[in-house]
Amino acid sequence: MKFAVTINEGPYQHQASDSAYLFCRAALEKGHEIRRVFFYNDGVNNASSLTEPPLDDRNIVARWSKLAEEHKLDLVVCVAAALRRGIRDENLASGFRISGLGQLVEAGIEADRLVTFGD
Amino acid sequence: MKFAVTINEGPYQHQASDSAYLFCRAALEKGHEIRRVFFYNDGVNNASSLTEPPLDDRNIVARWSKLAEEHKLDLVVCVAAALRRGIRDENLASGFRISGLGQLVEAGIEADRLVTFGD
Amino acid sequence: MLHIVNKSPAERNALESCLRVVQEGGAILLIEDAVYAATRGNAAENHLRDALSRFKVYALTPDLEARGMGDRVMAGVTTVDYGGFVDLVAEHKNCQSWL
Amino acid sequence: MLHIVNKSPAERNALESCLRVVQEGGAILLIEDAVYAATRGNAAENHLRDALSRFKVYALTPDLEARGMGDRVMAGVTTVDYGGFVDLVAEHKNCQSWL
Amino acid sequence: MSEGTVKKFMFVNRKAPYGTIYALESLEVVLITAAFDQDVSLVFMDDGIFQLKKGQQTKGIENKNFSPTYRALDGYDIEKLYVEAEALAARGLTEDDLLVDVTVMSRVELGKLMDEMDVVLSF
Amino acid sequence: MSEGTVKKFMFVNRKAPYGTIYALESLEVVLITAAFDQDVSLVFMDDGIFQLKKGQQTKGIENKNFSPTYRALDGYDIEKLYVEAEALAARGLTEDDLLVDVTVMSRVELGKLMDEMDVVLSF
Repeated sequence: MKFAVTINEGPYQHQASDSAYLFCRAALEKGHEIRRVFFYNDGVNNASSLTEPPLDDRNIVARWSKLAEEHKLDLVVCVAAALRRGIRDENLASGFRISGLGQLVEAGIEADRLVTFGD
Repeated sequence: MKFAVTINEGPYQHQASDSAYLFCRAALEKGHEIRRVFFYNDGVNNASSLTEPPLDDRNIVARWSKLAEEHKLDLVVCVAAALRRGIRDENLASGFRISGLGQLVEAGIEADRLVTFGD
Repeated sequence: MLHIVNKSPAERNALESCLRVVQEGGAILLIEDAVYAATRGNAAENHLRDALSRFKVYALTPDLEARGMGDRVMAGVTTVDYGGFVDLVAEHKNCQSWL
Repeated sequence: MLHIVNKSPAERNALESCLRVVQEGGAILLIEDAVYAATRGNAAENHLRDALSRFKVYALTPDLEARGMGDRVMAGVTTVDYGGFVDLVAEHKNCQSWL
Repeated sequence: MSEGTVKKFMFVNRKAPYGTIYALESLEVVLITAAFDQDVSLVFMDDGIFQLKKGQQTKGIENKNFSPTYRALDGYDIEKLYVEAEALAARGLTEDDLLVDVTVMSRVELGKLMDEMDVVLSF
Repeated sequence: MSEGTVKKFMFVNRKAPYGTIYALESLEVVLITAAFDQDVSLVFMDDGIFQLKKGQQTKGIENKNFSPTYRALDGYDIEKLYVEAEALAARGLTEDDLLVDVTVMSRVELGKLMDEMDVVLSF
C-alpha cells in the first residue's frame, strides 16, 4: 500500500517527528511504500543540517537522511514554511528537498493513506 | 525595575515570541530595564538569521535584532538547546549571542521579575 | 502573585489548574488564547465568574481585539494593554506562567 | 475510519472531541501522551470504558512502556506496536489525527 | 499520474487563530488543494470556530489579520464550510457572529461526513 | 553582582515526559540553578507527576530515558520535591509509584508555597 506522511512539528520539542519516523520504518519493513514525507509548519526544522544533539541522544535529522537514502524516500520541505523559519538550501540536510505545498496535496491524491503527525 | 524574560517557543508557530516582544517594548517605554531575554527550548529558533517571512508579515527575528540594537538588550540563546535545533554562530542573527543555561539562572537572580512566554 | 494564563479554557487545563492554586490577594492575567475565557457565553464563564468574586482578573486588550472579542468581555474583568501587563508584573512580588 | 489521538486527556480536549465524533465501526488509536487515557485509575477511565463498548480502542505499546505504564492498561484496550499501527492505518479506509 | 483524480479532502480546524499558526497554514493548504481541483470540505470544530469570528483586528498584536481570506474562499469554489453546532453554543456564538455563510451541523453529522472522506487533514 | 544572593526558585512541572521535551529541559535548568547555590523547589502538578513514574523504558521509542536523573537530584542537594495530591489521585497513582521520595501536598498548600517564591519557572 502507498502511504504518505505529514509532520507538523520540529525535532526534539515534540514527539511528532519520532513517531512519524518509527511509523515510516515499520511501514517499510512491512513492504509498504512511503510515497512522500512532507514537512510543514515547524516540521521544516527537521531538515536543518546544523543540528547537533548530545551524543547520548538520538540524531533525528541524520536518522531521516539515512532512512531516505536507504529507501529512496522523498522528503519534501514546504518552501513557504521553511523560509519563515530559516530553512534554506544552505542549511538543508541531505535527502531533503524544498518544494511547494502542492507536493502535499499531490501526496494526498496519489497515496492510499495520508497520516499526520503533530502537536 | 529590572525585568528578565524567557521565551520557550520558536517564531510564527506560537504567539509566545510576539507577546514577549510587545511586553519588552512596553516595559522599555515605561522606563524599565530588560536585564536579559533568554531563548530556551524551541525559543532558540527566534535567533535564526535565515528566516525570511512573507513581505506582508512581521519579521520576528529582525524585530528582536532591532530592539536589541536600540536598547542594548542582551539576547541570549541557550547553547545546548540551540545545538539540538541547528542554531549556531553561522546562522545567528545580529544582536543575539549563544551562551549557557547559567545565563538564565543569573537573570533570575539579578532581575526583580522573570516572565516566561511559551506554549 | 500574578498568574499568567495563555491557553483557551476549552482546549487545555491550564486555567482550571491555575484557578485551583491561586491564593487570596492573587491576580490572574489572561493573554493570547486564554482571553476567550473572559468572554460572555463561553463554557468556562461560570468558572471565571466564581473566580472574580475572589481574585482580580485581567485580560489583554490587543489579544481580545485580534480575536474579534473586544466587545464581549464579561463584567468584572479588567482589560489592560501591554503597558498594563508590565504594570501588573511590576506590582506583584512574583509571577507564574501556566504554560 | 481510524482516529489517532496523541494528547493526554487531562491536559487537552482532543480525546473528548474525538469520542463525540467517532461513528459505529470506527476505531481509536492512542499514541504518545494519549496512552495515559488507556491506563487504570486515570480520570478519563469511565469515559474510555464507555467508548470501549462502542468502538475498538488501541494503545501503542512503545509509548506505554516509555511512560512506565505498560502494566496498567485497562481491560478491553488492545495494545499494538508500530507494525500494528501501520496495519490499523492500512485496514481503515481513512484516518484523522486529533492534533 | 494524479491527472484527473478527484478525492474528497476534509480540513478539520480545531484551533483558535493567532495563538498558534495552524489556522493560517491550514488555510494555505486549503487554497492549494482547491487549485488541484479536488473536492474540498472545511470543518470548524471546538476552538476552530473562532477562526471565523467577525471583527478581528490584529493591529494591537502587530500580526497579519488573515480572516478576510475566509471570505475569498468562495472565489476558489470552496463552498463546503461546516461548523459544529455544539461548539458555537459552548462559546456563546451564533451564525451571525461568523464572517461567512456556513452549514451548521451536529458533531454526529460531522462524524458521518468525516467517515466519507478520502483524505482528512488536521493541523 | 549576584555573588552571595540566594533566591527561592520554584520549577513547576505540569507536563508528561516524552510527548514533549519540556520535562527534560526543565530538569537541566534545575541542575544549573542548584549549581548556582540557589534555594530550589520542584513541584509536580497535573500530568507533571508522570515524570516521576517508576519503570520508564524508552527503548521502543528510541529516545533517552532521563528519569534516573530525578534519583540523582539528592546528590545536588535538591531535596524539596512536592507532588500534588489531587493529581496523583486523578491518575490512579500513589507515592509508591514514584521514583523518588516526595512531599505530597494539596493544591492549596502548593499555592501558598508558590506565593512565597522569588522566581517561578514553568516550561
